[in-house]
Formats: sequence, structure tokens, C-alpha cells
Amino acid sequence: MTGYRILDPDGNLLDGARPRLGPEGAVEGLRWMLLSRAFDARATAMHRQGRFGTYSPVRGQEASVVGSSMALDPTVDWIAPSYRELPALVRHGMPLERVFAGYLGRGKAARIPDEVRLLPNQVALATQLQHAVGLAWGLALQRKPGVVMAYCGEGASSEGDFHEACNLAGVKRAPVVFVLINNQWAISTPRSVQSAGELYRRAEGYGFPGVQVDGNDLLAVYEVATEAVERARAGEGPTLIECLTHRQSFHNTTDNPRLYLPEGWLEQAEREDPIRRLEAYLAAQGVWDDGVRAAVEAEIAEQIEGALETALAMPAARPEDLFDDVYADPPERLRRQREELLGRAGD
Amino acid sequence: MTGYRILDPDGNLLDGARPRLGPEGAVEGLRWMLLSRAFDARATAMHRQGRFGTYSPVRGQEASVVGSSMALDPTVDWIAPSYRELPALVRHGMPLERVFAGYLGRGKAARIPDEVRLLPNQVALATQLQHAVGLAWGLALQRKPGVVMAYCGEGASSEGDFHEACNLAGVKRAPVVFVLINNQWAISTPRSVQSAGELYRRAEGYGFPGVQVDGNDLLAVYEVATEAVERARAGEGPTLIECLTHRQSFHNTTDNPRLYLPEGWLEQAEREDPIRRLEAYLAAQGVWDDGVRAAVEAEIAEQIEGALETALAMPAARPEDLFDDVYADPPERLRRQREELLGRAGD
Amino acid sequence: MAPLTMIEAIRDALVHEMERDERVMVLGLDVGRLGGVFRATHGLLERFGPERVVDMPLAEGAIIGSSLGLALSGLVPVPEIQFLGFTHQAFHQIGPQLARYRFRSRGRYHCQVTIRAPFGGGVRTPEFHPDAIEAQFVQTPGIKVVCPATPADARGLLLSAIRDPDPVLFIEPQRLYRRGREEVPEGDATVPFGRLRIARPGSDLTLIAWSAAVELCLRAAERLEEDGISAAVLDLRTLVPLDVAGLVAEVARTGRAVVVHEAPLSAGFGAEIAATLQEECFYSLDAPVARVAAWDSPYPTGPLEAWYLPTLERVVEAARRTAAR
Amino acid sequence: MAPLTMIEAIRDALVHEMERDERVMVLGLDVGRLGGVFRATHGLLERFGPERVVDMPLAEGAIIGSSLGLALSGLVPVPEIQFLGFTHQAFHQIGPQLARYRFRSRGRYHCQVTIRAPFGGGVRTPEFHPDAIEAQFVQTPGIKVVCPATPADARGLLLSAIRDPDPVLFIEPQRLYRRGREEVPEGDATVPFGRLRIARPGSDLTLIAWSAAVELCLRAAERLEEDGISAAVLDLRTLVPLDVAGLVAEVARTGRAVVVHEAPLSAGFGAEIAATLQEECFYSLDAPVARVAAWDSPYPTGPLEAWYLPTLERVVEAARRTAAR
Ligand SMILES: Cc1ncc(C[n+]2csc(CCOP(=O)(O)OP(=O)(O)O)c2C)c(N)n1
Ligand SMILES: Cc1ncc(C[n+]2csc(CCOP(=O)(O)OP(=O)(O)O)c2C)c(N)n1
Ligand SMILES: [Mg+2]
Ligand SMILES: [Mg+2]
Repeated sequence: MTGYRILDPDGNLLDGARPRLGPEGAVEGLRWMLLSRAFDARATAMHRQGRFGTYSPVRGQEASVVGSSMALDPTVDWIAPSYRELPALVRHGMPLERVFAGYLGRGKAARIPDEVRLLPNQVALATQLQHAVGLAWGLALQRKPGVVMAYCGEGASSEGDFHEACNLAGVKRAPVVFVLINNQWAISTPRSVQSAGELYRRAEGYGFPGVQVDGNDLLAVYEVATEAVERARAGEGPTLIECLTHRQSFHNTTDNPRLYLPEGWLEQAEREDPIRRLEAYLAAQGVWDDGVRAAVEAEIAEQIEGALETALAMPAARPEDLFDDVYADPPERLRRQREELLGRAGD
Repeated sequence: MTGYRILDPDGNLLDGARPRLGPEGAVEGLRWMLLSRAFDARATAMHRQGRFGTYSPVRGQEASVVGSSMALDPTVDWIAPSYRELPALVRHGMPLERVFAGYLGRGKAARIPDEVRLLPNQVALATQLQHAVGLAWGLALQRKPGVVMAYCGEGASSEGDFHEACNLAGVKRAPVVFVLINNQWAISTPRSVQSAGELYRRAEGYGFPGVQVDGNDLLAVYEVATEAVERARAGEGPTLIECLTHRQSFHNTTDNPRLYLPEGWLEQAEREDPIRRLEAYLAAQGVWDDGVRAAVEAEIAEQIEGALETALAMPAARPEDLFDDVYADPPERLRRQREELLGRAGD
Repeated sequence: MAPLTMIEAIRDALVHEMERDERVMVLGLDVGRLGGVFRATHGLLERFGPERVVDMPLAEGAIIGSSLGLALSGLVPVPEIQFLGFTHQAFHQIGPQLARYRFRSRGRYHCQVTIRAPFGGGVRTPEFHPDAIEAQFVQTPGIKVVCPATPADARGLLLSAIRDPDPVLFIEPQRLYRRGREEVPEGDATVPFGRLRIARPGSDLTLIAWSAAVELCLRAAERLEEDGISAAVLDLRTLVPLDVAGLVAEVARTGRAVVVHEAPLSAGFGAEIAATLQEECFYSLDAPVARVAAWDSPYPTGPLEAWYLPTLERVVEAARRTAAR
Repeated sequence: MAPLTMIEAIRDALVHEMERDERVMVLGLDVGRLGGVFRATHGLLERFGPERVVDMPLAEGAIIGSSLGLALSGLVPVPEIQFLGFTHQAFHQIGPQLARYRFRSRGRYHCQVTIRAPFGGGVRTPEFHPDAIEAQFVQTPGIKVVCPATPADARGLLLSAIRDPDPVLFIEPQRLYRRGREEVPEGDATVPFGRLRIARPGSDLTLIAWSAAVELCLRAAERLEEDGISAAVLDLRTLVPLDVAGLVAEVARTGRAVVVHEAPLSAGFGAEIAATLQEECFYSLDAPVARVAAWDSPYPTGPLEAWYLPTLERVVEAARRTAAR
């Protein structure tokens, strides 16, 4: 079971496949995937040094995240992320230095810019799906353009919020695309514990299409996502996309997968690596080789280090941050608490 | 769309149909259905006199409730009800006088007897499905016999608890049968607002079978439920049964459906009345006529009046009831509160 | 305007805001065709159409969660939860989501959402329908908690709630929905948050309440007058923001206070009032702040509620005891 | 037994109860193969097998709701909710269901279920992980709320919790999981509910806390000693049942009290303590009961938590102020 596929694991085009994403687009996608992997490494290193908060690497699932988000138009469409979609956020307009600022605990510096159509990362699993549906429905009610892409994991799909959100989306034919990234693990819990059913088939019960796609195949994910976005844009309602992929790394920087990964699982997963696969394909297309790769990687390294440096120069969190965004018009008691702390913090 | 059927609306056997429930069983079922309808009338009258709490009539959906519960063996199986399954509870062993005692506000007198395998009525929609799955799974873990039948409405099926419970049941292959009574209404909210999908098809997504049945056909419901109970008993896991039926009455005694029922809806529903249908069938089988009916109705009336009289003689609720079943070992503060009230109540 | 019942005042506020601001919409269970189980939204569907008056699938989490998203899209949703007890099904979408979205997004987003929900006892409703769980929402910073006790306040506070850029939980005492009528100011007559109402002046003792318990306290004050005790009655109106200054000024004057609420005693909002008063006017208190509340047991069904809820006798007795110390 | 950390003491209690009573089972997210994100259930799967140590689908409502059903079937489930903040996802299955099932069924059923959940700040966890929402559960009659502050109490109270025929919410301060070791009584040494622990005797003033704040109060007491103030420290151990008699006896002796907690101030459990004390020992109080708590804002992430949580300085200052009044 692999889901819909365009490329085989070695990067060969399947017979008769005609990718919708051209070589240029695919190279752009590859670049986002490489950036993602480089960010993972940098963030993990920063965490090990005690300078970064908890981080959840994207490693292994880059094609799912990048391929789906490339179907969006950042000037009208929205993303409702979970916490493992870094390259999608950056492609959508979130400045890399602000992402860094967030993990560095820089407070307000990490704020999403006003013009970026992005919801904040969500830690409470599946809750964001409900927000995404409301947002999509609200856009449609106001005849505003825009499709909302909402991400969740296969673990999160067991939550009641998943059901309520999908069901409402179906009823309202909301312009939302649910991207369920089935990376086989929810921390230490394997896919088999999450459900006895096929996850993409749940969509039928909500009255909209569900698709299972090889989440390690950028071209396939892009195509499926583009079709879903087109449907949503045309007023035809939601789609559920299940991306079959692998979490090639720890759950987050506090996790140790050696405690629970079965022998050989990681090696098997790495054999299906989405970057390797796409590189092989693009090499065969004649648009990628070690030289290009080295140049792109150097550029990415520079971009990442530059953003990190910018972030490090951003203002630190301040005690005021505890109070300033709780209410527009804070209760008197909170004002007094603020004064109490600032008097103290100023000491 | 009618779901699986054995009898047509006029009570004729469909071609080739061979009912699993024989004439004797069908008469028994009819008797429960008539009892249910008589209870509805009595309870509604009592409410109108201000002597009864809120009551939700079963009217219209008797075949769904009775047909499903007749698949159970009360000596080993369990029922996790919602609040509109009166005849199922009584058939399962709940004494009618205790049901009356509950609606009369008689406190402890309404307690489910220790030997009756029945959970209390549940007002918080769909929460009982989670309990039912835990109970079924727990029975299986202890190698105890017993299947759990859990009821909910099509409205309740939009709640997150429905999803979480079904999904867990699938994973644990718990011996549970979900009976979703789709009576087309959740108070004033029509079926079309609840979901854009077919409700029984959700089961596929949880990895177990879903069946849609004509909920006005006792024979069909009985057959489908019996198969589901057999599967559960054999360790083959859960089933979702969607009974298509009609709520022929108000939501409950505080509701006024004239405010929202479309013209003609009720008349249409009454044409599919499950009692009429079964009576026609049994008359054709030669086991039912006006004489039998009159005798059965007289017997039921006597049974109901007797139970009501017994209930009226049961001890009234006492202030102690507020405290005695909160904890086995109540906190000191609650003990003091009890003393405070009883001192006062004794005045 | 002709005198209105509370339910009429609420409906009038909804109509007024929907006329005034086309972003305002209502959504919930049975709010459309039926006009709500209490008729709060009666006639709205006909007037504003099905895009602004929305019957929702039966899922409280979706009602609140999608309201959050609707607010992000630029609308002003006023979701109704059929009974406050069923906010529990959406608890994870209220305190940790709706209330915190401004904070989480560092001010990038805010949620102009007013959740309306009836609650409270005395009308023999089924389980969960009367549960008074308001204190649980005071522990979830970012949301305001508003609880009118009169038709005029219901209208004025609801206008303020809908216009507030932040989420508001607006809880309505079902027992008082049709209890009586009063003159209700028209138009844009908002009632501000965080200012308590002196429902009745008095000099010996202060009774403190919100929602339906205000009416109980007024009756108790009348009874106390017969004993020669002059009891003031304060209606808090909003629990968040809490009018600490107003409370302190009033109680410092009498030196004696009794808080009355329908929620169970332990960790009820009465505890916050008593704690605040002893902190803020310790030296003016001549007696401990007394609390009269429901017992620490679940809300019962049927006739038991008469013994469960605070009664006139219990309030009067606590007041007498407090006055005598 | 060798000295144990709190997490070891908890594990030891689980093993002890699972050995003693074969009905006991644990279930939750990642409790099996991984042994829990904090290793509380480490080794249990290997020892007791997958029917008694169960990795669950990711749904808190199902973890609690099915635990209720498992209890009805005759088992004794000990569900783990990965972090207390995620009990919100199961709120509707805790207060209105688990806690009330005995009451609703008029005593026919009871739910012997212990929910374990880590919480509390100071370890820079992501959002929701530190939320101190214990007071919300005190408002849901039928459940007990237990919050150990030491390894010995963690073991002894957990034994009591698992054996209690009624539901218990057992909340564990993640900050103290591995903070230190102490001698922990072995075997069936239960610690009873409803009896506070005098963590440190003192004569001038009483500091009152539970869970991780006890340790903060002990540090504050040391600092106060340098000023010549003798501060007692009380560890409540259980919020429900609350040891009112013990509290009153201790505070009546010193006449001065400060309550410290990690939850936001408003409607936190500190309010209940202050309200109770002023009710029960009004005439022995020489100063108002002070509260030191987190601010009325959501729990922040990153470095902000150092300014959010009650600090040693704030506790000491409140104590000094209280002692000087
Ligand atoms: C409601 C809720 N419950 C529990 C957690 C703790 N938790 C964080 S991530 C995670 C696993 C999520 O798995 P999945 O949804 O598959 O996403 P993935 O991490 O694989 O991307 C868990 C249990 C949480 N954040 N929110
Ligand atoms: C969680 C919850 N939300 C709302 C309600 C209020 N309520 C009671 S019955 C009902 C409609 C239920 O419809 P359905 O599930 O179809 O069952 P039916 O009444 O048709 O048997 C509603 C909304 C409730 N009891 N519980
Ligand atoms: Mg996953
Ligand atoms: Mg229905």
C-alpha cells in the first residue's frame, strides 16, 4: 500500500505518468525540502546547546509538507498548521528569522507578519482543524477568495475534533483541504494502534473525497493537493488527503526513538527518502547534479545562518509580554498585576 | 433510500425474504412496541399534569429499539442507552415501576436493580458510546461473556465522542454493537444538517462493518442486530447499525414540532409506521387480529397502571439522596453539609 | 420600548447588533427554524437569512472551534451553546483556544466571539442543563465572563459583549428568562463591563450575587428588613472583569458580607469574592464573609433541587448570623 | 528500599498495585513500549503484558470514557493523561461523567479509576504542558483531587488513590519528578486522603501549598528564618478532601497565612483556602490571608515562565508583609 504515485522509490516515472509539476517547480520543491532538512539539523544542534526550545523535525516527510503547500497561492490562501510543517510556513511567507525567533523564545519578534495568511503553530492536536473549517467557511460566506489548508498527523486524527471538523466541513462545503500526514508514528505509538480503518476512507462518511497518496513523492502530493485546492476554489468543498510517509527522526528533541522503533524500521524508511527520490528523478531530467546540489546547499546554509543571526539580534522577550496580548482591554486586576511585576522586574 | 428491508411498508414480505424472527418472536416484539406506545401516552399525560419530569417519546421508532434489543440475551449482554429506548430497557429487565419512579422523581426507588445489565440513561449525547466500548473491551479482557449494545441518535453521531468511541472499538475489536437511530431530527435540526455523508458508511473508516436498515421494519432490524451480536460474541468486533426511522412525536415534552416540521412530513412518517406494518404482516400470518390486539392492549394497560400505582407508593426522594451517592467515603466537608441540611430538612 | 422580559431583551440585542454590523452572525443548535429552545433567536432566520443564522451539526466543539475560525475570517460570531453544562464538550476549544488565541499569536489575531449559554436551576430541567460552572471559566485567562440578572442588563451587557474584540462567555439564567418585564433602554445603550450594580442599597450588611441569585438576595433583603436589618444587594454583572474597587467600597461601608451562588461551595466563585474581600478590606470586616452555595454534590434532578439550591431561609439565616457577629 | 525519586516512587506504586490486584491496568498515550514520556510506566509492559499496559489511540476522551466503562466491567484502570492540560479534551468525560456516575446511577455503579497526569512549570515545556488547572476539578463533585509533593507521598497517596472506590485525579509535578531522592516506605504503606502534612513547623506564620509549590515554600521559610521569621509550611496533599480541621488548627496557632500556587490568581484554589480560613478562624487571624500565584494570563512559553510563576522573592515578600501586619 503506497497510495497514488508518480515516481517509484528510485525516482523513475511510473509508466504513463505525466507530472503536473514541471522540472522548474520540482527543483523549487527540492530546494524547500533541502532547506527544511538543513533547518532540522540547525534547530536540533541549537536545542542540544540549550539555546532552542523543543523542536519537531520534518525529516522524512518533506515531500508531503512541501508538495501540498506548493498548491497554495500565498496571496489568497491560508495555512492552519500543526507543528511539523516548517517549510510550508516559510514558503507561505513566514520569515525564517521569525521562525528562529520563536524557537529562541524571543517573544513578540516571532509574531506572524500581518500580511501572511498563516495561523500560529498548534500544540493541542487536531484543534486547529476546527479553526480551519470556520475560517474557510467564513471566507466563503464573505465571498472572499482563499482556500485553507489544514495539517494534522495520523495520531491527531483519532481525536474527536478531527471528526467534528471534517463533518462540519462537509456540511458547509467549506473550501478547506485536510492534509493528514501519516508518518506511521505518534510519539511511540504506531499507526496500527491509531485505527483499524484506512484513514483516507473516513472522508466518504463525511460526504467528500478522500485520497491516499505516496507522501514521499513530491510530484504525486503536488498533483493531488492541486486538484483538491482547485475543487475547493471552485466551491466544490473539502478533500481529505492522507500522505503516507515516515518520520525519519525523533518525535521531538526530548524523544528517544531507540526505545521503541522496531529493528530495521528506520533503514526501511530511509530507503524511501523523498529527497533522494526527487534528486534521482531530476538528475534523470538533466536539471540536477552534484554541482547544482552543492550550490543550492551553500545558498541554503547562508540563508539559514543569516536568518539565525538576524533572529539573535532581535529583542528578547520582556515581562510585559505576559500581559499585553491577553485582552485588548485588560481587567483592572490584570493591570495591577502588570504593575506589580514591572515594578519588580524593573528592580 | 430505505436500507435493508424484509417487509414493505404495507407489511408484505419482500420477494424471497425469509425472516429470522418467527411469528412468535414477532408477536412478542409487537407487544413491546405497543407497550412502548402506551407508555408514551401515559408519560405525556402525566407530564401535562405536572406530575412527571421531561419525557422523550419513542413513538415511530419502536421497531428500531425493540428489534435491536431483542437480539440481546439479558443474562449476559448489556445496554448503554441514550434516553429514548424505553422498551429496550424494560425488555432487558428494568422493572417498569422503577422507570415510572424515575420520571416521578422518586430518587433511589428508580435505581437499576443489581442484576440488570443496564447503564443509566444518558443525557450528554454520545458520551455513553465511550463507556460502552470500555465496558465491552473490559468484558473481553476478563473473558467474560457479553455483548454491549449502545444507542445514539443521528444528531449525537456528530459529536467527537462518537468518533473516538467507534475508532477505539475498531482497534480493540470490542464486542459492541452501535445502534444509531436516525429518526431524521435532532430537536428541530434535520438530518441534512448533521452530515453530508451516509452515516453507516463511517464504519468503514474504523475498520468494521456498517449496515443501513429500514428502522421501521422489526424483522429487518432484528436480523441485522442478531448478526451483529453474533459477530461480537464470536470475537469479530463491532458493527454500526443505522436504523432509518422517524420521530413521530415531539422531541420531548417541552418541544413543539409544529414550529419546524415541514408540511406533510408527519403524515408521510405515519404512513411508514412500524406498528401498522408489523400488524399487517402478522395478520397475514394469521396470528394477529383485532381481538388479539384488544386483549394485548388491555393487558398492557393493566401492566402500566399497575406499575404506575406501585411507583406512586414508592418512597419519595429524600434530602439525604443529595449526599449519599456522591462518594463511598465522603469528604468531611460534605458530611458537614449533609448534617446542616438534614438538621434543617428535619425542622 | 415596551417593557421586556429577559429573553425578549436578549433577542432585541441580537437583532440590534445584526442590524448594526453585518459581520454579526448567530450559530448553534436549533437557533434557526426553531428560534432556539428558549426562543432567544426567534425570527432571526427569517430576518437575516441562513448565512447569518445557522443551525449547526450537533457538536459543541465544532460550534466553538469554527466560531474561532469565523472570527479570524473577519466575522463576528455569536454562538449559542444550548446549555452551559454542554460547554464541557467544547472546553478544550474555549479556555485553551478561543481565550488564548490573541496571546498565542502574539497579538496578530483576536477572537471577537460571544458565547451565549443558559444555565441555572429552579426549573426542573434534566441533568447538565442547570449546572453552574462559571468559576471554571474564570480560571482560563483571556475570556470575559458576563452574567446579567435583569432584562435591561441582559440587553446592555450583550451589546458590550458582541462589540468586545475579545471572547466573552455570556451566561443567562433560564429561571429569569420570562420571570418579569422591565423598561429596557433602547438603541446603543451598552452596559460597561467591570462595574457592579447596587441592586438595593443597605447599611448593615452586603449581599453579593450574580445572575439568578441576585433575585434571591433581593427577596432575602426584604425579609431581613422585617428583622430591622438593612441589607444591600450587589449584582456583580461580570465576574471577569471583576469590580474589585466597587466591591471593596461597598463592603467596607457595611463591614459584613454574604456571597450567594448556585454553584457548589468548594472552589466556587464565592471563594474568590471572600478571598478578595478579606485581602482588600480586612480591617473593615466585622465578621467573616459568609458563603451560601449549593452543596458539594452534583446537581440533582427532580424535586431534590429544592434542597440543593441556596434557599431564602439559608440566605436569611447566614445574613442574620453575619449581622449578629 | 533504596531512596527513590518521585517518578521511581510512582512506578513502584504502580507495580505494587498491579502485583497485588490483577484488576489494575494502566492505559494512555505511549505508556507501553516507551514507558510513558516521563518513564512512569517503564518496564510495565514487559512485566504485565499488553492487556494490562495499553497504548491507546490518541484521544483523551476515549482514554477517560473507556476507563469508565472498564471500571464498570470490574477492572481498575489507571489512565494516564500525558499532561494535565490535555484533560481539557476529556473534560466532558471527567466532571460530568466519571465523577457523577455513582450519583447518576443512584449508587448502582461506581468508578474505581485513578487518572494520573503530570503538570506544573519550571521545565520550559511547550504550551498546555504546564497548565495548573486543578481548581477546575474541585468544582466537579464526585472526584477526589490528589497532589503529592514528595516521593514518599507520591507512592503512599497513589496506593490510596488506586484503592479508592471513587475516581481520583492524581496530579504530579513534573518539575519534581527527578529533583531528589528520599526514603520511601515500602509495601502497603498508604498515605490517607484529607490529612495535610506539616512539611516544616513554624510559629510566626503559615505558608500553605501543594505539589511543587511546597518546595518553593520550604525555600522561602529558610530565607524567612534569616529574617527571624519562623514560618511553618503546610502541604495540603489532597484538595478534595480538604483537611479543613488541620488547616484551621495550624493557622489559628500562627494567626497569619500565605497560600502559594502555580495557577493564575483568580478563582485558583488559593481563593478557597483564603475563604475557608477567614470563615473558620476569623477571630484568630491577625492579618489577611495572602495569595501568591501566577498572573491572570495564559501560561507562557520560553523564558517568560520565570516571570510568570510565583518566585521565591514574591513568596518571601508576601510573608514579610503578612508577618508585619
Ligand atoms: C490533545 C493533545 N494530546 C496529547 C498531546 C501530546 N502529543 C504531542 S505530539 C503527539 C503525537 C502526535 O502524533 P501525530 O498526530 O501523528 O503527529 P506527528 O507528531 O507524527 O507529526 C502527542 C501525543 C498533544 N500535544 N495534544
Ligand atoms: C452534549 C449535548 N449537547 C446538547 C444536548 C441537548 N440535546 C438534547 S437531545 C438533543 C438532540 C439529539 O438528537 P439525536 O441525537 O438525533 O437523538 P433523538 O433526540 O433524535 O433521539 C439535543 C441537542 C445534549 N443533551 N447533550
Ligand atoms: Mg504521526
Ligand atoms: Mg435524531
